[in-house]
Amino acid sequence: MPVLNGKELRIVGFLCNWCSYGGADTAGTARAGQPTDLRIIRVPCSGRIDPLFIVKALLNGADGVLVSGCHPRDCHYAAGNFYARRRLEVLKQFLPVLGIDDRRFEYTWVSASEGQRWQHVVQTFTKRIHDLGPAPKLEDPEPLLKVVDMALTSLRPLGTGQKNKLDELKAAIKAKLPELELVIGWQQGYDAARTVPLFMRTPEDVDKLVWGPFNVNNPAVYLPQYKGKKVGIVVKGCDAKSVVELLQENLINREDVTIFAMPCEGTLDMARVNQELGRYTTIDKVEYDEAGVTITADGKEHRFCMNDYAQGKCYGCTMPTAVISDTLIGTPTEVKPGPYTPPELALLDSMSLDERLAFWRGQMERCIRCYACRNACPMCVCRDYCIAESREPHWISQDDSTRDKLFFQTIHAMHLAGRCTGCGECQRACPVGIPILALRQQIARAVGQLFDGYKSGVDPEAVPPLLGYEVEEKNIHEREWK
Amino acid sequence: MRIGVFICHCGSNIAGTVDCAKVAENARMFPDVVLAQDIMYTCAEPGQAAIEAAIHEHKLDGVVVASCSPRIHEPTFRRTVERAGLNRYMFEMANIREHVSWIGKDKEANTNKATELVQIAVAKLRNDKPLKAKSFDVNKRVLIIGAGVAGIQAALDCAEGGIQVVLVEREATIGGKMAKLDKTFPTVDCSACILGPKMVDVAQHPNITLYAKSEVEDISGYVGNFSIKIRKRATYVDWDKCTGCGACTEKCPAKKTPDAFNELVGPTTAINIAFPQAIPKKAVINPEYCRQLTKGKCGVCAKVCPTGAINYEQQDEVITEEVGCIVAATGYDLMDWTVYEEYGGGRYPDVVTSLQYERLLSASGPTEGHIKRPSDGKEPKNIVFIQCVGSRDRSIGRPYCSGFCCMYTAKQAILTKDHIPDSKSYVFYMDIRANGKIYDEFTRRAMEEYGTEYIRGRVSKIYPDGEGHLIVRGVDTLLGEGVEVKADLVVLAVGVEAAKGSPHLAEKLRISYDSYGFFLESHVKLKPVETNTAGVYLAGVCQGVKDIPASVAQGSAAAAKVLGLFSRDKLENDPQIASVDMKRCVDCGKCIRCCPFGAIKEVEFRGKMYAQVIETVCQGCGLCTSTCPQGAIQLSHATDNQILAEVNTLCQC
Amino acid sequence: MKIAYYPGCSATGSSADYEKSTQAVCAALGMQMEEIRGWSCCGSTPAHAVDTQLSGALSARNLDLAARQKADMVLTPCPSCLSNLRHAAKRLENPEFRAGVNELLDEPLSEKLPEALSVMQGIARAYDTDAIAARVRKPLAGLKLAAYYGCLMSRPHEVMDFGDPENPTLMESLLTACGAEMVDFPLKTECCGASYGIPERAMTARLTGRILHLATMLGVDAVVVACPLCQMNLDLRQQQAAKEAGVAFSMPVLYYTQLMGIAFGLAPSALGLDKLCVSADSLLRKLDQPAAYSKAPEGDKA
Amino acid sequence: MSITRFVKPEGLPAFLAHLSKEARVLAPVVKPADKRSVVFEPWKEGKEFTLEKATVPAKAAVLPQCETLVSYRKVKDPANPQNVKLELDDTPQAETTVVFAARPCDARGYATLDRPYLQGPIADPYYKARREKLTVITLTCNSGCNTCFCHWVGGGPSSPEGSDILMTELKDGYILQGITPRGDALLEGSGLDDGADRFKEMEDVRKAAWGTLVKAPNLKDAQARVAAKFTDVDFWTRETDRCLSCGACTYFCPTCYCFNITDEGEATSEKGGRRLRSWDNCMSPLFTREASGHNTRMEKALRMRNRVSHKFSTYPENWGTFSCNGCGRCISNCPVSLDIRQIVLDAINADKAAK
Repeated sequence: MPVLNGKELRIVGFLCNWCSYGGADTAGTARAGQPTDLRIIRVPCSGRIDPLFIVKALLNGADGVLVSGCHPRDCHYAAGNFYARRRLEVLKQFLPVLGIDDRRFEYTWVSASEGQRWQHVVQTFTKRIHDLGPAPKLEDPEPLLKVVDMALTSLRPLGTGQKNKLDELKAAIKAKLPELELVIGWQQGYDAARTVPLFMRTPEDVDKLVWGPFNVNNPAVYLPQYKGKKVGIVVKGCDAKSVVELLQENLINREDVTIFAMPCEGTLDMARVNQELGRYTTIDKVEYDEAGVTITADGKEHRFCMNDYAQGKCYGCTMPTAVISDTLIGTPTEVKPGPYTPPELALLDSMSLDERLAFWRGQMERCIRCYACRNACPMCVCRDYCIAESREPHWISQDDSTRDKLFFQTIHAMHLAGRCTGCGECQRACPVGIPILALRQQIARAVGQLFDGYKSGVDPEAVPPLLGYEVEEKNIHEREWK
Repeated sequence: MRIGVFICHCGSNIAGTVDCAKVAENARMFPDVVLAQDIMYTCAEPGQAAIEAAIHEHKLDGVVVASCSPRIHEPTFRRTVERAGLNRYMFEMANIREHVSWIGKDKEANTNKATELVQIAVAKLRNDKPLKAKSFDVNKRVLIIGAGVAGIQAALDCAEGGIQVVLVEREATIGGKMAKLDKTFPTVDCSACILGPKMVDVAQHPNITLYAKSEVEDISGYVGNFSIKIRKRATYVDWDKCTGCGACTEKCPAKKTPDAFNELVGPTTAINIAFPQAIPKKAVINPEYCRQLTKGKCGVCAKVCPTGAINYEQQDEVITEEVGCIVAATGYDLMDWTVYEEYGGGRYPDVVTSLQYERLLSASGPTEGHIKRPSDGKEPKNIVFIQCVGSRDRSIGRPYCSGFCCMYTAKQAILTKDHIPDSKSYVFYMDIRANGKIYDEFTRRAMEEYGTEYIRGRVSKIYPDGEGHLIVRGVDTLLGEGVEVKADLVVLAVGVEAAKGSPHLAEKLRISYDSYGFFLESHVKLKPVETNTAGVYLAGVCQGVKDIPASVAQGSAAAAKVLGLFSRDKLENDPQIASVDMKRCVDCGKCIRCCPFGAIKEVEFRGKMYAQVIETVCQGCGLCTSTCPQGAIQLSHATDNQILAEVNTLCQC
Repeated sequence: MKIAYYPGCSATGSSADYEKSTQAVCAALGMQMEEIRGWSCCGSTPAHAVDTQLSGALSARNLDLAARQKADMVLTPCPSCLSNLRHAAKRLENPEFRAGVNELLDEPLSEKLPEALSVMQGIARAYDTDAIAARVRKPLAGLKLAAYYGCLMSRPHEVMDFGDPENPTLMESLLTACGAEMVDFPLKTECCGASYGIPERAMTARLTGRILHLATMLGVDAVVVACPLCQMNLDLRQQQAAKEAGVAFSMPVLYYTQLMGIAFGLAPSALGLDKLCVSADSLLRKLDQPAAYSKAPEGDKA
Repeated sequence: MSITRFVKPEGLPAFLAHLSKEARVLAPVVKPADKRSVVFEPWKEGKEFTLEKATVPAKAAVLPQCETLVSYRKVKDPANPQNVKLELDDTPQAETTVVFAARPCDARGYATLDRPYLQGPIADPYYKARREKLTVITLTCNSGCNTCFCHWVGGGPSSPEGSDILMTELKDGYILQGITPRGDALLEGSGLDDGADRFKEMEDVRKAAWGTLVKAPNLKDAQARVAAKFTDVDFWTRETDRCLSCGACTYFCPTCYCFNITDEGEATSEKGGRRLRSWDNCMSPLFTREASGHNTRMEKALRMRNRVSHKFSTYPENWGTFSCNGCGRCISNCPVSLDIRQIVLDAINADKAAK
């Protein structure tokens, strides 16, 4: 039953049963006139509203979504609206990166006695949505294929880490190996111009360990499956942040994990390296020097200087050395933090809302739902039961639609709110190179602004922001209904 | 699935601006709907009968009623479908009155909106599952916090009803504020005479375990199975041995101890019994003033005590009691009136509170009933009563009326005339609030028979005139001129606020409280003695200002609720609670961390760890369901699929 | 901490004694105060009744002049000036009001204006009780005094911020530091009739009579004031009050600065004691001080 | 002598335009990004295209990621809502399609899929409808690449299997050689110049391509060796330590053909419900999870064993040839560069090492 076209727009309301639904009743009892667009869905508590309901509505035809719960402190369940307030504010900051105008979503607090206030809220919000007009559909715009500008300046000198003492590291690992089931590191891949994760169980395995700009994988992704077993892991700075975040959520136990670390001087962006190498059959040799590597493939030489070919995250990296470690070989490098916007986020920032919608339509069309982005993510511990492929609950259909594919990316981004350490593995793993990191970077930026510069994966004791709340939020204030 | 849809006219409330027949017609096209009809009054007896008949005739296994707010009639219709043999949770409502017909006149838009609301109700219903309430046994014992008149009444009624009562009182004696009163309005009965017997009943009732000088330290558990930690404060007297003979009180050298029971009107001894009719009639030592406990040398009371009950090394003791439900009857305190500098801010001894005046009037008080001026002990001739000191005054954050001050001031004025026949009483008031049985007649007597001069106006300043009198300057708004009274004694009718520490106790009880500390009842009109937390009831002024008859009534009301709760051997929990699908849980612990009620625990099953919901503790807020990334924990009757069904019905582009 | 001084019109006229004793006491304490160059009237009572914008501009201009002299604080003896300066500062927080004032003045106000305080508050902030007691040469021991603040100095609380509006105690602490015994004077913030002394003489007489009567009943040696108008009503109109109250009064009414001056051992002439209608000789004799000249026609020969 | 035609590079767009008159032409299109990728997309007039090897094979031409098997609607009789009419529509949607510039390993994929989908006891009607309307123009490879190993498994840079036309790049243009009657018919109707005179040059170029390949190991007993390794779970565990069990290898593989069937949509809505067939991924635990939650292949090692054994032992057992075409996409697209070649070689050499 569609809305009365011409007269109404599709506005969905999520109201908590105890206060706001009661407030709407009070408005009704007082015969407080309101436009008819709003359709109210009753939920037990505003804490029950998963932000993904709102994204699902906005992506599938809703022109506006209004959420209302009890005033903070009045929640019938004590803390429901405290959690809701944080989640909904993060969602509101996240929507623009998708190309959805965040004015189309609003959350507020209305108590059961505030009938008049509810009338005012509905009238104001309905008028705002009518002013904005019907929401653009993801299929409307022509695909816009813009490319990330990787010409970046690094906060610290990038190099190939030739100075680190790999032998000392190997010795340290061999010493600890007997008491560990295995130690995870990197080894050379099927040719000299790439590395793959290495599982060291015997001293011979340890000899295969390599350290250098090709070490792109994040070994932390394997730790949750070994929870309860004694394992070791060799980490770069960004990998260590994933380990800390896993500790913060006790998905691994600190005493089970032995951490080996060395200062990292940056890693290569294999996408651009492979593109430069082009089609070749064999790698002849790879020479390392301080500033970069020279790869000779099928007799042809290719120069990869770190300043031009590093991964986006390495230019802005402020923690090249592991935040925590049991064995640190070499002296940690200090990086003075400076202004840095991740390249993917900079690209999105440079676009208007409509352009972003067109951009994501263009990008997500080629996604074939292989879920490498999810399985490469160290935080995705529930990958085997992911709601992207489940019927109980049934969030997404198996239909090959751009909207469902984009919806999965928002699921992943929202699930990472306040947890993503920016290791970039999701984007690196994407076989068709969709710049999905922009969505996670936008959420990380919003979380940073909302929670006093909170950074995930830095302090093992810190509680991830969306798993806690403050009664009085410093940076989240109720928006007036002008 | 076979769904029946019933569109209510609600007389003209809905039918006035919604074409109910059209909505029913549209509803027939919705999935699984086999019957859709409109009814004049669905909630009325014939309406409900029509639903029951339809369920039998069409073998329905789900019902949608489109009428008023589910907050009003969801329970009604659930019972209806249950009577017809259908599970009460295979039922959904669409609010087409408060949310549609009453808020707009556009019939076409309203009909379309009503249709859509019915459509999403049908969509949700198609995903609903029958739910069975689980039962759990009840510990038929009740904890009553606070032994004022309300607490005493609740305790006696529960005990009479055959229920074991654990009564906890923070002071050394029960009786609360009423025990401090000399007489009570409107009958001028002696307070101790009407309260005393009840206090004795409490002491002697076999079903009541009394913990005086004790406080509730911690409450855990849930309705039917609360576990309470009670801290018995050290009284330095072994109450089993003490007979209450009072020998120690006479001999105790620390004569300057402030007497809290007598509202600090007169001093008392470090070891004392609050008042003659105290229950339990046992001595208590005030550790801050007892010379033995402060300077380590005295021990007089230990020497004179015939039964050797004194024990200076006694420590606090924490006892755990298991109870099924709780009644909070923690009463009130007078607000700190010294914020009023204009009345001397507490610096003038002859400006006393009404409760202090009660102690002056009381025969068991420090002055044995002779009204004496605290400054020089003389008998006052001119006594001024000032009403609404710290009530109905927004400037100091006390906008509410405290309810019983007008009445006790009239009583005190009458008593003053009895005690001092040639005295003259003045009462500065704004409005006399006397709305009980023979209340107004009582205040009339104070004015006409006892010559009390009621001056309608507020007092702006009280100051000593240097000759031992207090100049009370105010205004008489009826005569429109300033008034000055040279008073010997000024009695302030000080406003009421929640007992000290109420907010802290509310947090332990997990009930909410308002900005003045009064506990929040479940519904101000219809459920005054219940709270939003199952198994926690309220009685007396802790819920809001009220006089003794109302407090006693609430005591009995709370007891009735307790007896109702315990009338069944087993309690049924609300089946709309969360449950974990072990197959999907990866034990990431997010739900355990965010549950406000600690209702989820980690369990081990075949070597792997999973989350599991404690069914009786879960309140059904659904926070865990929206926190679990993979939807392994679902709140029944509000599962992800049910809400998604509604969202997908609305947003299908 | 650079301090600017705003004397106010009465200082140069009717309350010259208050001005002299204030300067003397501040000098004795070593408090450098630089008079605001080119200060003007603060608008006193009538100005803001006529046009709040204009009266705001008057006081704002004075504050601005002080700001240009790099002053952090502006002290003024008179409560009425203090009230106007502080009310102006409060109203300037509202951007439209500030813009209006800027238009009225020759050039826009400087960003940050110094805080206006009474001299009494300035003294209390700069010197704690020990520092004042250290300066005392002639303790006021034996003197029983009643401090009278009048209605303006502590009200409204959110603007004046002068302690508890019903019960300010700053004068008590200063004079106790000088050795005097201060009684708890309940009518310390009652109205003295202020400028109604002219149109409603009888009412003012009744009001001042009540204050003087209570002071007399409390057996104080003098009533201490900090406001020129209160001093005038209590001192000058003592006979009218006596007629109205039907009781004879001879209650010296001194400025707190005069008493502090006495305690600091300054010469009576430097404190303008000769200006008092009700002579303070009895009080001085009590302190075995050389008698100040009585109100003899010879004027104030040293 | 097969029909041959020659076309200059500038003549390709016209050729495509000619083809797209009666058919949907799927051509490789570059998707610019930091990590550049090439995907097959319907070509329209004026659209840019490339002849590079596609990141995603053109399997979707015959086995789309998601297709509607059956669309169904329940129509209710307003008078009597109890009886409901069910409308079903299971006609396969197929469209004449030309895949332009596939590679021999892609084309060979079609041949690999044909066996189970067409030559089994029951032919899949949906697959059959699309396969019959498909014409494959394959561009032969002039050189191998680091992840290609088509020549290990019976293919080659110019293997004609599964193609209708083989196109080879010469110095100044492209020669198109008809392989199947459908290919010949298309060439004849294409209006291109004859290419017979360039035939010799074409063969030299193709032979040269073989020269660039790295020598292939002998995989003749790979089928037996891999089958023998079936019970050695440790072997598979060590081989798949680093596997993330995502779906990159299966979804990018031109010969993976497993699918999943789900119902979506609401029968009584106007759009009705649809029964969807979509690609399934045997590397994901969902592939073998039972309703009870039990999973026969809970560990990723067992899943990898299943994938490799299917391609190198069970499929050959049924159809006599490997079902892996050696296109190397499962290696180049794997987030941890897991190399199927390595696994097969390890399986073959494992016994030698043991002896």
